[in-house]
Amino acid sequence: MIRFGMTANSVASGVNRRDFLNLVGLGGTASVLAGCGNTSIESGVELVQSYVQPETFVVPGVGVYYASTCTQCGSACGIMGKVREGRILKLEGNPQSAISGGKICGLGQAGIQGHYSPDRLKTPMLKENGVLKATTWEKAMSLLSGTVSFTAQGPRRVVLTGPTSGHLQILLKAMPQSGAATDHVVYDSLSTAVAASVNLKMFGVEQTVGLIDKAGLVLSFGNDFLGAGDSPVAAARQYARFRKAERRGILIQIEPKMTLTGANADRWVVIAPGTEGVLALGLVRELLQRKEFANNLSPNLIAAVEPYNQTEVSHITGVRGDLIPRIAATLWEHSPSLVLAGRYPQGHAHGSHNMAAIALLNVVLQNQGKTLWREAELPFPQMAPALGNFKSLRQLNTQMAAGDVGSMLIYGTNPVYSTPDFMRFADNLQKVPFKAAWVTELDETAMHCDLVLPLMSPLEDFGTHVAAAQSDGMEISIQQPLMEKLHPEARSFGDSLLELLKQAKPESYKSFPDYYAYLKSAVVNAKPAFDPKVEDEEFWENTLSAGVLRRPAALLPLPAIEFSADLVRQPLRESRDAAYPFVLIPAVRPSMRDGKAANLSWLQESPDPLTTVVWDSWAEIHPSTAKQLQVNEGDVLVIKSAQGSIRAKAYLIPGIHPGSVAVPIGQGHESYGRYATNVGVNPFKILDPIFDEETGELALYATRVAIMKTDQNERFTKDEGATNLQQGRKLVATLAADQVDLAKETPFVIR
Amino acid sequence: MSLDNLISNWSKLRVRRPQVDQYKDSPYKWAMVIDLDSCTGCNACTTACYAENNLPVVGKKRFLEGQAMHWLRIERYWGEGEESTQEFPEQGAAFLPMMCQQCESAPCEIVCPVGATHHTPDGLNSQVYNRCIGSRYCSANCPYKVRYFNWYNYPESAWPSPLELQLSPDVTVRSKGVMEKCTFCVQRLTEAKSKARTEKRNVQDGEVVTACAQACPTSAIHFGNIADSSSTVAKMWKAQQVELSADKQKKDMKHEKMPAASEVASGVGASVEAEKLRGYRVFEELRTYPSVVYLERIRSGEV
Amino acid sequence: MKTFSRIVLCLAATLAGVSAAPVVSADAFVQGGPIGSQTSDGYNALGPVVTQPIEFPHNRHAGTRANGGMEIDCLYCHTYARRSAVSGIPRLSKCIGCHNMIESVKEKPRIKTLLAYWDRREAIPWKKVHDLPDFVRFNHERHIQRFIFDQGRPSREACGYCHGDVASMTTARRVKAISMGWCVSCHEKEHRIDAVSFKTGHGPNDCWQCHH
Amino acid sequence: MSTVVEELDSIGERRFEPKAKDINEDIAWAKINTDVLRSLERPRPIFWVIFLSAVALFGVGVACEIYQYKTGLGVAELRNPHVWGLYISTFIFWIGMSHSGTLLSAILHIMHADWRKPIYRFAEAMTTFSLMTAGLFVLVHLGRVWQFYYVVAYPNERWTWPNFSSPLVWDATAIGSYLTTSVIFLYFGMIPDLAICRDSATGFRRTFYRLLSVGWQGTDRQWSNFRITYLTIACLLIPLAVSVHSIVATDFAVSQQPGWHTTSFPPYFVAGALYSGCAAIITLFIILRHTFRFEEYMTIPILEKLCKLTFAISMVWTYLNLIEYASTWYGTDVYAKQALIYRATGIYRYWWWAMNFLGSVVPFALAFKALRTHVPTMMVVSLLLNLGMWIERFMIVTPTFAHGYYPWTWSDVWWPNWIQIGIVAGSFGWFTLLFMLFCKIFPSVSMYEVKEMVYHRIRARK
Repeated sequence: MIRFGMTANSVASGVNRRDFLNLVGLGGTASVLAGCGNTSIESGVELVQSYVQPETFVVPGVGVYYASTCTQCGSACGIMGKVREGRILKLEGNPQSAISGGKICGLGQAGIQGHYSPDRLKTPMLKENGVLKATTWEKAMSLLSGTVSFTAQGPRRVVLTGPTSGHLQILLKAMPQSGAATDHVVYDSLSTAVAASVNLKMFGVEQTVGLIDKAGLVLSFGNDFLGAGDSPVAAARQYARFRKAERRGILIQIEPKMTLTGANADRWVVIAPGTEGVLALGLVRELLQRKEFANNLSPNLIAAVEPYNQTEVSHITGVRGDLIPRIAATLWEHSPSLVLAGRYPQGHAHGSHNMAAIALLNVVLQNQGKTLWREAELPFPQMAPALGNFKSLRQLNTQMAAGDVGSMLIYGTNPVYSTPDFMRFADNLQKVPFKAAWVTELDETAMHCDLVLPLMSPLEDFGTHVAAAQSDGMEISIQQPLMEKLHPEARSFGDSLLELLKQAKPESYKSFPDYYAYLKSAVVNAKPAFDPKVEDEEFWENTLSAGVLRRPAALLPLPAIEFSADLVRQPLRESRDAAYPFVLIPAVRPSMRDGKAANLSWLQESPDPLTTVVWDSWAEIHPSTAKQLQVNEGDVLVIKSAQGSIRAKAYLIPGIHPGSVAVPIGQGHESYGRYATNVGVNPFKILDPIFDEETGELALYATRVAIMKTDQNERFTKDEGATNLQQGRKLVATLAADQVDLAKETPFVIR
Repeated sequence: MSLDNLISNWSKLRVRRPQVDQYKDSPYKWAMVIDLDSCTGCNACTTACYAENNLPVVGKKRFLEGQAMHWLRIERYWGEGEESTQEFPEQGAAFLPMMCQQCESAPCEIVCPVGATHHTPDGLNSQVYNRCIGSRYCSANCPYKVRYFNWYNYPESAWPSPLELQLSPDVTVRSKGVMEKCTFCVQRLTEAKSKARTEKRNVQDGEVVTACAQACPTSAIHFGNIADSSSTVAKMWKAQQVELSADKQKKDMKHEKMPAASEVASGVGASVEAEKLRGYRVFEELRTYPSVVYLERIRSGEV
Repeated sequence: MKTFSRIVLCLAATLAGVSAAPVVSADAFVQGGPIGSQTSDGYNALGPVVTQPIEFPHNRHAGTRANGGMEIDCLYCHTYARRSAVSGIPRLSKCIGCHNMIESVKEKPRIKTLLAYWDRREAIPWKKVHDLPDFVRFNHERHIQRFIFDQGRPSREACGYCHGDVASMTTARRVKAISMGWCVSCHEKEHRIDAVSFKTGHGPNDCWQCHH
Repeated sequence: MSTVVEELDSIGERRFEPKAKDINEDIAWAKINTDVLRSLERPRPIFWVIFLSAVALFGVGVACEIYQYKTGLGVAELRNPHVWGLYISTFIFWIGMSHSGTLLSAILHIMHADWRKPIYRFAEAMTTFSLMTAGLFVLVHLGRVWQFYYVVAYPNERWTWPNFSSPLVWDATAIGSYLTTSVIFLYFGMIPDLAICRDSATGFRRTFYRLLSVGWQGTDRQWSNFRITYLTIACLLIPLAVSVHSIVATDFAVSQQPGWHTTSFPPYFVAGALYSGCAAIITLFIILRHTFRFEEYMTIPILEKLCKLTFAISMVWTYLNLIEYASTWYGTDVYAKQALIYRATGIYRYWWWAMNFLGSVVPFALAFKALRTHVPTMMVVSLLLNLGMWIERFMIVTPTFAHGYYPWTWSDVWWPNWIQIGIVAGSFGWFTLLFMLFCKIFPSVSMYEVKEMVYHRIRARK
């Protein structure tokens, strides 16, 4: 069914490539769109699809699959695009990729819509008198060249990007440095920098690899690995094996607001926001009662967890007291276990301590070397991903405010949208004399820039990507064009970067005519690490055909590290602020992430798994809270923090802590194509300036808000009907785990 | 068909309940197994369906008016009864991917005045867009409510250029006034069958899957040919003791006769097998004979 | 019951048949009758003349030797037809493959146009002659496999069932009605399944074969 | 000869007061002609008021339909699971209306109830026009109305056939035959009267009536043929009428949905049809009586008989309704029971209770002589009964969509929007328009039968 294609040959001879990646549906819109209307047989109206000199495997009417890499999130899943008549029709998972295993998530599927988006930026734009006007690449490049004529003095020149990896990361690193600090700022509004710093302190590496499928029990503190996690497809595949193991794995999820992962837990435990660390320490204390675990901790740590007895923990966290010994007992009975921590515990002023306390559970349970590892060695460490954080953007923001930044090149990130109002990032951006952005669609940040450059879509571009925390060997994912450029003016960021580098360091880069040439030579240079026996050209062709460069490599054990008991210290209980009684949870939606995917209509129309709401923002509150506030579903609420307020309709959901209100992230764009603009609200904007004490990362879940009811009530745009109960019909039946013997079921392959 | 043919086949044209050995001599009977214990409700399948089948995005206003066009929807339930009992959903949410069940005795088929929906030889419930006149009787009579009507001329608005370039040429773009529904990706099946015929063989297990099954990250959706007893799906149906032509499965009758829990506890019925099989079909008792078997969700009660 | 329904249906059919008897003027053969019109000699219905960018002489390429043709097999050029649902049009390089070698006609205007397209590496904008409505999916591969490879019929005959005797035309012109009833009339007939056996079978009568 | 109704009547009344006469037996035949033909001349202003309002309403309906046709059915806020909306409810309503015309013209004709004679003509016209209106709803309702002929079984170039097991195909066939037969019956019964019109008309009108009266001379042979044919058509029409509404009932009964899948639906629908039809006849009776000054022909005693008939039918309907509730309530089909409970308690509960009140309680007003001889009261009551029967159809169709088998698609928010209401209103305009035109062009009281009636009564007196 699947025919693999390669673009290598054709790329070398430009004509060929045009011929089969280019659009040949000459009938245009009419031929594609005509449905059941036209019932007559026509002659001489449409044109026949016609080729000049196609590859032998190209047959009209037969799809050809090309391997590439999905760039919708950072997990670098291998994908395949079905190409027919020069059009990409659909994206599938690439079975040769150990990350995706032939599977693909909804976010990945929708990547094709970004490529075909009707609101793609088609020409370079230059701001004149406050308005962006079309310009030429020549003009743009001459403006850009000015910014890279680096001298030792003068204001900083910054390249601000989202998380990057692979050869783009190498080129970014190669950009000349001008001042004391690095000029490449990597910003991720949903960064896991807190977890990375805690991991470094406790396990000696920033990224640990948790093997869900090797665990008998997964205890997850707000880690949405199935939904908006770091690598949802890989995690979901592990999860499937975990559930289908000889002894079915058990998932316990502890979080203040139900995530998709929580919705799949055997036991979902609601917890007061920010008290996850306390519960973790309570569990540690409980486990230490058993002699198997008593010697796993140093005496000062044992002393540190002593105060967290059942009553105290239950009082602080709101978790029922009897549940704590039961969870501890299951942790033991279903070993090996794996304790995961996600975004919720990180997003507080004491986020690092929360995370450390949770990580301590893994230490007590001695999961290192069983379910917890460090990833295999990457042969080319310079390609390792730069994951980004918030702290460096905050520093940059301060410098921008002081007028210390002379120019900024922005790629792959939208800080004007995703930074809270208190940072005044958009205002500070205006103080930067020259800022340029590479975008596919005009987003909020691009609207604030002087020069906006049309970017090729990820499905038109070449590239290499490396995922963080790979659990199965080591792979470099190859991104290649699945289609000829839709908009001739669009260019690859790599090409622009290379052109700038050629001016700055001509001796190193002048031999590469374009980014493709650079990438090819770099990949071919890596041949000895993968397949030294084949010819260069063949290696390149094989690489493109497979879409991945794979090295089977064993995971490495985590080093033993001594750490101080101070790391797990939990704060004293905060006093409740009467003016702002609720905690705001800006929930990360699996399909929207930080708002990057809001311009894709499939995802806008894909119901949120738990609320089934589409095309909107909403405020999730617990029915008991609603009762207390006298709020019904659809009542418009004003959610007010000390920084500002947003309005959203109330959605009553049982899966949330009654002291919290959750508003999803991703909507509320002011500019980002027709599908994202003016849909919903952006909760980023009202976040309080609270930062993790250790790392300086923004505390995402620490903002306190007041909820005010308005007189308005609007119907929800949701898939759910008048009831969310099964009404006694056997729709989703549930069995207790001991009532069923999975071993008797027909085994099947889980990819 | 010609008048002669119509008259000589008159008695075959009526929809009857499926026979036990209906697909004995037939090379194909497409069916599904959906494991609700693996399904995480992530919506990868629904998006794959949009991509594969040229489904229009209807936009906020029309979605609000209940005019969404998702052939495959993921339902989320908080409870089984008529009243919600728990303060917090301690066992998470219950997700159910619901699409056309390709009933063997489909309520929609008998009522369509023009035969736009009919039963194919390989056991699918077809929908022929160009034949449909839009009486919506099929949708009215569908117990699962999985049929979606083109209330507007979506080709006019759903794919502003160049989004229309994504449309699959193998799937008709539906215009105003016709009904549509999940087809089990019939375009893929047709292609696979054609290829197999050229190679003088039958379609093999795993050679063709629907877009949803292909995308599903947890492999919760299994698609295959139950006329081929060696296929995974046929084995799963068999292992779950689900009979295509039964409106009540033997195993369920057995369980009804099982002693009550109190008797088991007191040792009276201890000899009866306590373990249950997970396979069931939704609304089987309505005698629709669906082709989709769901496997019950499992929740551990240990914590 | 069965007998009764037969009688009722026959009555209905007779009534409707009488009123719907086709009236086709002689002009239909020249101008191309209304779509789906059934002519006295079966289902012939000439389509309009389609002006192509190059007036391709099918008769010169595929016509009989007696008529000055070269008897090239249809599938030699239309090679996609046996591998794909759509037959497409031969790639330009296929034309050039021969015509680069044939010096004798290189100066003919049509060949000059052809070579000009090749020099520009531009696909020739051929117009569709047999353009079915967009909800119909005809599969060339299946028919070619069945009639040519299984039953061993000559391609000129097999292709001709639908396309007429293209080998006697210059540019192709539709000669069959290509209406649904015309397709079904053949699908309902029993055909021998291959060249050697006497077993017969008919084409699928399932709507979804062609409409999905 | 007297009917059962008349018999009952006489038992109750004979003792107390002299029997009110259905018609003045001493009326001159010439006066009958003059009175009836007067309705074809310049009408009273009230006619124009009704006529123009009908045109306006119809205009609204046409505008809504054009918008809906151009944009798609979505503009009518039809949606999943409410795929049918008001169109099918109103379709059943109009089909139901058509039944009483047949009841009066055919059934009572065969039963020799001669009090029907002054009023059957307009009732038969009502049958024809309400059937035509019902047919419009089928078209309005279709998603691709331009392909409606796919439902009809005829050999075609696609070699396709409709699905003979679908009730909609039965519907199309049954309504088609019923409409054809009704039109023939209406026209045929009018021929002697058309000849009278011809004889007294001048100019183009004379030509018009001459063509329509197909050479009627009133010879014995003509009368004899006429009577036999008329009786034959009447006999044909009765089973057709019963079958039409039974088939409309199978649209629901054949389906599987809770609340629809009911064996008693065909008789229930037929009873409901007769009920609403009778109520409509009362309404039109009063309107015509007033508009065309037919007080001498459409007399209070006839109105009374009509009311009694309606009352009897209303009780049959009530009985069948209660049977349906009871069999659902005590039955084992939990889904149907839930659907019933939803009707009584869900968002449509006011309508459900209104339907039961209007359908089963209000008709008791017909049981009181004081009320049924009071024309304004009867006007109000008959309108209320019609409203009740319209709501009945709404309550059959809509709650099942809102509360079917599948809980996920249960909807608690659907109400018809202005496009649907506009088209429904338009249908009333269209019906009134046709009806008023008919009354203006054709004699809406059968002159020859009134003469017969008078003649028979006089003979009976002697």
